[in-house]
Amino acid sequence: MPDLATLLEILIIVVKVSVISGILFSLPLPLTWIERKVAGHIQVRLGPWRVGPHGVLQPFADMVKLLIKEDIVPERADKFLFKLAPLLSMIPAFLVFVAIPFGEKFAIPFVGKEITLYLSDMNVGILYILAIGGLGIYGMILGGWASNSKYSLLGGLRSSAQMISYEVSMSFAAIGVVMLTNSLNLLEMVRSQSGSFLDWNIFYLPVGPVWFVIFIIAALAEINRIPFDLPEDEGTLAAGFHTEYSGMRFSFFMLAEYVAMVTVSVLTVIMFFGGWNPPLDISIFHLVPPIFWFLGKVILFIYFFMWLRFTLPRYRYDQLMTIGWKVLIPLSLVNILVTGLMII
Amino acid sequence: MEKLFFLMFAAVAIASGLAVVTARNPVHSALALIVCLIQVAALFVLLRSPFLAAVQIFIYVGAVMVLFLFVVLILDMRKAVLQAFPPVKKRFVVGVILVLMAQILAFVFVTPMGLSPAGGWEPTVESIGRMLFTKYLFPFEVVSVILLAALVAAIVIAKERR
Amino acid sequence: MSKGPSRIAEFIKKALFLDFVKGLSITLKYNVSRSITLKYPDEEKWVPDRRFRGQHTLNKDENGRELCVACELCVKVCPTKCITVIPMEDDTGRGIADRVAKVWKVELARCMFCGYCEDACPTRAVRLGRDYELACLDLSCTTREKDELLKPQSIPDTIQGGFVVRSSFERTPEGIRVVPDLRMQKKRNI
Amino acid sequence: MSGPDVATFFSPGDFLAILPEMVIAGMACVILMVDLVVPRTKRWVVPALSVLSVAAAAWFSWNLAGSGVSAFSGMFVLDGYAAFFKLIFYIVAVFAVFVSIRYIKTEEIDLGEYYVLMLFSLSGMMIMASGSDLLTIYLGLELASLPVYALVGFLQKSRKSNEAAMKYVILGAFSSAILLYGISLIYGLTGTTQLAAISAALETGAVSGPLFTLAVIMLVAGFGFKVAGFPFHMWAPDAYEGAPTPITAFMAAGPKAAAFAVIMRVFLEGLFPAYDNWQMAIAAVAVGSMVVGNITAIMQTSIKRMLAFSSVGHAGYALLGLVAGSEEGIASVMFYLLVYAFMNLGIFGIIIMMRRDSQSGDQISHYAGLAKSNRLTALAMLVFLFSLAGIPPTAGFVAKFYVFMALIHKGMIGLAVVAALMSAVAAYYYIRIVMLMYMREPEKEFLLASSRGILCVLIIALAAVVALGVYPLTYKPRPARRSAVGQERNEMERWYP
Repeated sequence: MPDLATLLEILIIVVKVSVISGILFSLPLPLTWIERKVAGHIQVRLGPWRVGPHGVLQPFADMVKLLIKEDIVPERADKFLFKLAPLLSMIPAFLVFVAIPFGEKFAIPFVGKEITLYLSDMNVGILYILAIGGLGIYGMILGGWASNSKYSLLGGLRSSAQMISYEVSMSFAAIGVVMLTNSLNLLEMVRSQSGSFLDWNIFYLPVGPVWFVIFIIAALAEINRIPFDLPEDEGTLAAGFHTEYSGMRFSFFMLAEYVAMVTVSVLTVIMFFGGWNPPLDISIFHLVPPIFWFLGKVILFIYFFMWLRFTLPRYRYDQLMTIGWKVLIPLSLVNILVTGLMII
Repeated sequence: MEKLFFLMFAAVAIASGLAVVTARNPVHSALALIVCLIQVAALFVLLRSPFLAAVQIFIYVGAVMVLFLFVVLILDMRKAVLQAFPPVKKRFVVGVILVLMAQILAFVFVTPMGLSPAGGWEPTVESIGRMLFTKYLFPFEVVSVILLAALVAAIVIAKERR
Repeated sequence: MSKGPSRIAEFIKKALFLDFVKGLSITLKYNVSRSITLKYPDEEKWVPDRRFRGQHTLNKDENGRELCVACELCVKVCPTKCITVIPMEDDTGRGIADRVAKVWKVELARCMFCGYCEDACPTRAVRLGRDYELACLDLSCTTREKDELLKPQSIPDTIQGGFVVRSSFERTPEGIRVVPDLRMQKKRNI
Repeated sequence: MSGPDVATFFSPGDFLAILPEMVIAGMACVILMVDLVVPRTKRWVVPALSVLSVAAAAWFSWNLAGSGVSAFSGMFVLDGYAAFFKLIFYIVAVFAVFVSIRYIKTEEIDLGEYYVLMLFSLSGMMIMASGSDLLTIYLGLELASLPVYALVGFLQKSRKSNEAAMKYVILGAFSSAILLYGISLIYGLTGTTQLAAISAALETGAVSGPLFTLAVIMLVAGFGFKVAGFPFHMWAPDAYEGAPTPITAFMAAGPKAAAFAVIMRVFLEGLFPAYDNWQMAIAAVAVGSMVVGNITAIMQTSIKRMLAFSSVGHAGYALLGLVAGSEEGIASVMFYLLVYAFMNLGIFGIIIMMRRDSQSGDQISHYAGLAKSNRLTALAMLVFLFSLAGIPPTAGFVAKFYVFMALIHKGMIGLAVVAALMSAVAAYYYIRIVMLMYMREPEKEFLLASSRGILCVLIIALAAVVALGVYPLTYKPRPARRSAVGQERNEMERWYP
């Protein structure tokens, strides 16, 4: 029989896991609403309006619709993989959050017990995130293949080619940040950026902004968002890899996509924008709990991605490959050299 | 506890390894191989080498197998494979593999594992990097030459001439 | 000379993502600007100008007599053949002449609101009005009979139109309707 | 941030030790770039540069030879043994370049990468010969074989070449995997990959049991693939037949000799204390190779396939020297490989000469009546064939003789008898070609694609085969010392070159 302290520790972990996964599961609800609102306003429309005040209940209506929709499995599909693919896409997206810290420590009021705002303080954190995050691609490839449809297959192929091309530069960007902060650990990364905003990696001139640009572009391609959403290019591929999916299975893909967007925003904030450090090292800013700084920055980035989505047109497939191989990778290599020289 | 985990991962790894060989659909084989590689990564974690585990997943599962699947999907090998290997002998093959595996396992359990290879250093990223550039500098550089040669070879083979 | 510096400028422009910034700033401006979408049918409704061509209406003269003399010119001129007129003798003073329409029917599902009937009408009896909420749930409502057409439309002719009014959306047992509150008028730039 | 000092792991002198390898690999990169800028009319620059870089490497090797330096914390050694094998590789590489120049023009594969890949392979073989750590050896092996996979498939238009490359790659990868399993088991059992340390660990007797046997079997299988010994020789005939002929010659003499260098180093330096464990396995492979190689060779109609099987047989003879396990055995294998390189390149030089325009020269029947029109070529062929068959006074005879002597001195008379019998079988198919050349009337006129390069190779090879047959290198056998491990190597240094 383990003693009470151990039990408490286990309980805390269980609570943390359930809180995080609960948040992640419910995340698409506000995010779809926000995304549609942003889309509407950028296009001088209103966006969802009718379900609830300002349409806030629209995602719930969508959810109900998805839940009661008929679950269609194509006759000639590979049934097993077809059913497995949405899960394969979703699970890695969730697993990534094991290594993501949301802050240092947090004291529960009245009890005086401190809990850490992360699940695991991995010393290979960034590597873990890149590795696990890369697994989500299998959902797309296998889902596209298992659907036994031309559009889906092409979507799957595109996503795999895209992912291979951009994984390299994304990892390079991660390596660059690792070189700047001297650690693979995300906590260490944030700690090394404490101070004013000038200590953030993005302001590590001249290489910081370049790494940031490389990372953002590669990450956009990795999570299949416009301008790189070729795998689900509705103009040419119906809906790409999830053409044949309906109902809950489709919503799993959507869920994974939104979680991936959040992951990338979080990573950007941790890697380049000082995590939960306030922008200026003054006492007023320290009154605000760090988690709010963190969430604020993350939300800014989520908005940024949505903003981008409704500003830029989709790239052509060959342009996508050109950007990946002929621009980003050489640029990353040069930048690694420059970073190395700067550190020395 | 640790042993239990080891057995679990090892069993799944072996089972999925078998599935790689026996699955008739190349995509299923590839998927089984992915499972197998992930299990091996888990074994690395048990061996206190999270770096290796992450690298294993990153490179093998995240990149190599994606490329592999990409090629498999493009080639559409389903028909070709079914023609090349008549499915009759499957049971026989599985039998042989199982026997060989049992033998190897028996060997592993019979033989006492002697000297510990770990030279008392923590397998952290830093120490791995340090090792690569000091003790294993020569093999490391040879690997780079190999990769260059492989690159040249691949381009020569694949390039359209004239 | 012309090529070198411009190419460099081009490169700098690309490297600094100036085009992107331009595009993003435009979309940001739109994002914070007012939406042009009407909150129709919940809160707002567009009142069309008089020249608007909506559902037909049959006019009467100031004495309440039907202006239609069932001359069937509208039937002849209608390109989609959606109007049916059956004349009859009636000297009770229902119409301005002793020939009135026994049946005056328009099939809205076929009508394309070209307004030829208006032009053809010698007595200015038929006009295309300003009702545009024509959607319905079954085919019965796609034809409008004389009785309905003779009723005045929801927006009186006296109102100039061309503005947005506050409205309310009402669900009644007979169906849904949008009730405009014609007192609250506001101009809107589109 | 504290760690062991860099200086404990390597010094500038270590880089001096790998200078020849660095020259070859570096020049390969230079040639790769030079090839891009050389105009079509000056294509000779590329092979010339290749030969020059081999010569430079040879010069450095000569100056470094026998220094006995161990570099990179014991991963790389520069002993006489390595120097001797490097000499073989240099000869093979230069000869291969010479015989290629005209051939690759005929086949329209005149790309600079051809020579570059050859040089990469050469650097891999050199690392193999000098590797004294399983890790280095494995990497050298890969570096030596990877370019060869591509070279085998260099004839893009030929289905046979593509198929051969495919088979070679797949089986090569497979064998590498087996080898790696063996290496990892050895590492698991002994805790080291350094041959000397492995030997020391084995000396203590702590390492034994079926798992060790398994590891040894895997090593034997893995290396068996590389030297194309029975039953791991399946790839050889197809690869030899499909490959461009100069590459066949290169493969048969170069990487094979490198594999032998590695086998002998691994088994006689690293695993020598476990001699009893591996001796039977190697002996089985050797006998199997001799029997299967020679008997299957009889049935071949394609000369390249026949030579492939004959090379399987020769691998069997060479392995016998390893089975003997004595210094005399080692010396005999080294001598055997040197001689084999000469006669092999010689005979392939003639086969390459037969390839012209539409004439392929691949079939044995194509050689009918060669002696009538081209007396000297036929004579050279005769000498090489006699040497391969082991008929005095050619070098082939002496080489076999040394191997048999080594066996007999160790009391393995049975093996020697089998080997001698198989030599007799082998003589049948070699002499059959001689008979074809001299006794038959030519079916049509022979047009030989001779070039200065090939003639040069033929003359040197012929001279070497005859000279080594008449004045063989000799060595004085001394009582073998089985106890001290390091001594084994020192003994080798004393005798060769």
